[in-house]
Amino acid sequence: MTHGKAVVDAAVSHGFFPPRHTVEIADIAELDAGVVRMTIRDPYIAAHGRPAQFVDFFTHDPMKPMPRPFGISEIQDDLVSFIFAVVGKGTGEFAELKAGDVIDVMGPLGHAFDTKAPANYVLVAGGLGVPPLIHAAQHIAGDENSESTAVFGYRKNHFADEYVDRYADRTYSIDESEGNVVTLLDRIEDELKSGDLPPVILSCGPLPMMKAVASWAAKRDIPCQLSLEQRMGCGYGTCVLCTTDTVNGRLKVCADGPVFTREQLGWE
Amino acid sequence: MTHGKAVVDAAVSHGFFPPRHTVEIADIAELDAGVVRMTIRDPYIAAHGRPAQFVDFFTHDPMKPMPRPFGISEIQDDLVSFIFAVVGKGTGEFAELKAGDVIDVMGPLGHAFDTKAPANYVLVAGGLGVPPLIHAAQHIAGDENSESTAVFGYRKNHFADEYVDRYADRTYSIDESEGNVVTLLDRIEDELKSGDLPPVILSCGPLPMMKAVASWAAKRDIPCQLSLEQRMGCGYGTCVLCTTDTVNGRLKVCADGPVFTREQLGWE
Amino acid sequence: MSMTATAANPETETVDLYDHEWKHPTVVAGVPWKNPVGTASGTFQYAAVRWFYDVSQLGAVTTKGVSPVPWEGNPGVRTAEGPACNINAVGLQNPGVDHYLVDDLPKLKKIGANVVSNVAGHCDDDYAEVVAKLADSPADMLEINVSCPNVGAGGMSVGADPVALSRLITRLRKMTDKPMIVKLTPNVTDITVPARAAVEAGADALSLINTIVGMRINTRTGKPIIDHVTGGVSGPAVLPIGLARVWQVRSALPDIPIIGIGGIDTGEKALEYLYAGANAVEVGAAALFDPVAPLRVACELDDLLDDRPELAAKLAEGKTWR
Amino acid sequence: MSMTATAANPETETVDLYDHEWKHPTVVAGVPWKNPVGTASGTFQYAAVRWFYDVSQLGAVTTKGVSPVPWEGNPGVRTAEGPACNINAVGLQNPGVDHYLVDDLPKLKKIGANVVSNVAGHCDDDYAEVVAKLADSPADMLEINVSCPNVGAGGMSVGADPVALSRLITRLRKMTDKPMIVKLTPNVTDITVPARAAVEAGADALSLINTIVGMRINTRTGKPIIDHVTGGVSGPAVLPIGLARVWQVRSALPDIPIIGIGGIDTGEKALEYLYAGANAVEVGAAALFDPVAPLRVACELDDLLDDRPELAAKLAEGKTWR
Repeated sequence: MTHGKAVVDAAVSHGFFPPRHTVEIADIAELDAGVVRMTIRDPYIAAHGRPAQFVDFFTHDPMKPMPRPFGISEIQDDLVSFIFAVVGKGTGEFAELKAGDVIDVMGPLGHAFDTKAPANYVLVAGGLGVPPLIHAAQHIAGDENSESTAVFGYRKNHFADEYVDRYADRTYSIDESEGNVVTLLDRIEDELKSGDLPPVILSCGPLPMMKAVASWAAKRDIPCQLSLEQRMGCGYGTCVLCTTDTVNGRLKVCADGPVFTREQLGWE
Repeated sequence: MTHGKAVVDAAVSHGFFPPRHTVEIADIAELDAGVVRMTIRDPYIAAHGRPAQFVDFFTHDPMKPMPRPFGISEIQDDLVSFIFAVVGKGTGEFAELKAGDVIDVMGPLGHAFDTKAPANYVLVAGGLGVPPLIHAAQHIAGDENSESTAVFGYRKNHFADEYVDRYADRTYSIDESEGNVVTLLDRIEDELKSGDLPPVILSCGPLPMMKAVASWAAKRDIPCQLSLEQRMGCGYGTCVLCTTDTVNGRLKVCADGPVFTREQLGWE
Repeated sequence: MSMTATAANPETETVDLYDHEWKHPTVVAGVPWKNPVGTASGTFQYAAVRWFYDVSQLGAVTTKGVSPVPWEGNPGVRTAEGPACNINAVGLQNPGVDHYLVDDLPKLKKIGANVVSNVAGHCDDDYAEVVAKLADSPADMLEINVSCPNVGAGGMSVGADPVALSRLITRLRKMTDKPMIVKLTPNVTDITVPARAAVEAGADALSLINTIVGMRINTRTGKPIIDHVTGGVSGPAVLPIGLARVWQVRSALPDIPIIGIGGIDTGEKALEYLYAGANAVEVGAAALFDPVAPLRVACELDDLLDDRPELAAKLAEGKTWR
Repeated sequence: MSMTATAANPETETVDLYDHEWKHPTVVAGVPWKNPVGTASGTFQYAAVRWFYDVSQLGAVTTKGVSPVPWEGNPGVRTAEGPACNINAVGLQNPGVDHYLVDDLPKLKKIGANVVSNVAGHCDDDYAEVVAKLADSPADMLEINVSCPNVGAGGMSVGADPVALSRLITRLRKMTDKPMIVKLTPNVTDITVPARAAVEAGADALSLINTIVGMRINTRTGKPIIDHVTGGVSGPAVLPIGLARVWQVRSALPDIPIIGIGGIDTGEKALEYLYAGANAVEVGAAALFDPVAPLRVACELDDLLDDRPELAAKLAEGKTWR
């Protein structure tokens, strides 16, 4: 991967953020039907990526030039992992790649969850919203002043439990046969309230789920940070194609977010 | 190469000509700077290809959707060879392919040289016009009533001599340090006239060269068939993008040609 | 990554291509099509395509534009490649309507094809002369190509001049009862203006889009690749533009039958046009890159419509999604 | 086949990107550019791009269109992908000219960038208000975006209405001596008509093309992907269309400075525009897919011009190839 390294080194040595560059795929595997975990070797992203930050991925097909942004799910040494769903032809192409293949990426992009305050971070993920929360668990595991409680909801298979289990202090998960993440939050409400550390919710998932989580948090006055998704044009804030309405106006999901507080979004 | 075979078999079993299909590259090598010889495994084209017929090649890059037509240079069993120049990004991509890679093709297309009459076929090629004349030599070598005399002109390296030498009864070649194909034709004029078989010129190469050859032939009343090149849109006669002016009007190079007689072209 | 992934939809090119039984017909201006996929004019020559498949299997076959007398078209290099597109400057070369009436048309009708005869002209009289001859022919539909440079529109295409277009279509309408499609050029400010002019003058259907003006330059010589300088862009690149034009015309004219054209090389892209409001589609440039592309698109679309019974039912009744 | 072959020109992305010394300047309407490559409006936000390279290295930086007051733009999904293109429907979201005058513009001037300030408006008064404020600013050039829907042109873009365009540019011309570029929309029948109207009303230069109207449809829902339905197509797919428009305008107006825009993502494609008659180019969508694309194009073009001394000399004098 001399090429990718040369581009990154040139940018960094001139004081700039690395542009799009080519990296090697170290590992790729299907976790569940249509759910893929991909690991790339990228020292720069590995060194700088924080939970809820994402990376632009580019297909090898010039007919599909737009970036596909994926949230970082784990970082180990130079290796950075992602979990994504095969939702179209672009992600379908990614799923066909093999370890040793190369891929173009750019990142890390966006703002991370704020996990500076000592807290019991409640990591609430739905479906393919799991990556930033696995990464948050990993990040918080390195912080002796905080702990994490994973609350993961799935449609069917609990495909990400084994990854978040590596780092979270507690993992609760549920699938549609039994309920959703709010079902779980209700169950553990007393536990969260009685803990030594104040709970802070970090969440990512489908919009209705996140709104329900924000509402649950609002009623209990628990701080809540939400990582949004939107169709993006660039991922780094130049095109203003991925916006969300906030109390401060229409903001860019990629560069002003993807993390917004419940208050910023005005979700009750 | 099940796929290519399935497409071809389906078409043929229904009485149709095979559409575009995927084949394996059996061999690829650089003959000279920017000159590549590629061999594909294609039983259908191998069985049906005749000298001056060509095959549409397609890049793997959907940004370059148009066919690149290459003349057949040799056929051995299921293997069909081509010689082409790297003149742009499409041919540049082909040159990067390796044996074992696949490529989309369609053919054989166009009309072949007419070599039915017993004759001494004088195969006059310039530069990258060599493929159909190597194939003509191969074809004529299998006809006990005719013989062939190769007259090849190069800019510098005589990269195709070894291929035509396999089949031609005589090979003469020249490069720009010494002259051109007309220089050679002048040299062997007496030999051609004194042979047992009447000479018939088949030619392919740059337009000025072919016009010079046609003029040489006209002055000596030697029949002359010329295989033309033109930018093509489809290669099979549907788009009418590759035309040449003839005494019968503007005709399609791909489907009415690529072979035209000197008389059809009205070249004096 | 599979090397074949970018090839011409190899995964769908199976034996079914030649034995497909059509499930989802459409109706365009009262004319039944066995499926919603036809060829686009200028990309179909029966003498070339007949070797590759039974063209009567298509919803319709739109033949190359015919003029009153043979036209030689443009000299020299007529084509260039652009990113995901072809640029063509044929100049409407064709052997003339008389040849068409004794050659392509009877041959296509003999095999049972649904034939749309495309008509070209450089002035109103040209069109009238061709339509007069086609009026008594076995052609199933006429398609009037109003993108040619026209003396009656000051050298511009008559399709870009609503007054000239109205005058032309009004005249042609009186000459034939055959369903008459007007093929619109996208090289206009507001395509709903010529669309409305054509319909009010008597067009039974609209087809769109024709090609978009484009060019390439050889950076070694600094000169245009095509001798005519500019040509018409078609191919995958124009898909979003064609879709938007069909959407706009359908929004302006809720009832007129529309044939969508532009960048279609899969059944799924054809489906986008149907959702945009088309009754049928035509496959153009894709056929240059694989002769069986129109048939493959028809097969793919036919299967995609299995899962969309509401859309399929509307098409079968001559109605559209929007 | 190399897997990297389709990546963003990796072979040229070397360290030179950050240490390039410019050899071939151009002049646009009297303003020197250190190279003929700028950014296209709407694809450049200083706050986003500044992290990736020194934007003062570009020939010019064209900032996002500013309006008299902040605009929120369109809600919901604003973008879709097409074959080799992006479709955008931002709706000209921007924080307004007052913010621009205290934020982006001074920051860009502080680092020495050559700034083209793009101006947007929904009526003539909007444009006038912005131009009045920019007239006394350190902006190097103004670019008037006449593709916005305009109440003075009946909701159409003022760039598609030569009378409205002439009225607008005549008014703005009186307000400033700054070099004024008019950015033309390609969504017109004959782009030379608004081009001539703009120049006769006092435009110092023209930039073209703006985006082309397009759309995509989700075949699972049958609905448009973008909430605004249609958007503007840009990216590699539009190259041949942009080239043809530049060629046409240059043919009609031999002396007006032209900035070519549309589908440029390599130095070679930029070169095509220069051969078509442009004095300079702007790189747009390519910057969405790689922030350094404009700089890379500038470096590639600078090297390509080494072998084209005649063209380079003309550009340096403010002249063009054609």
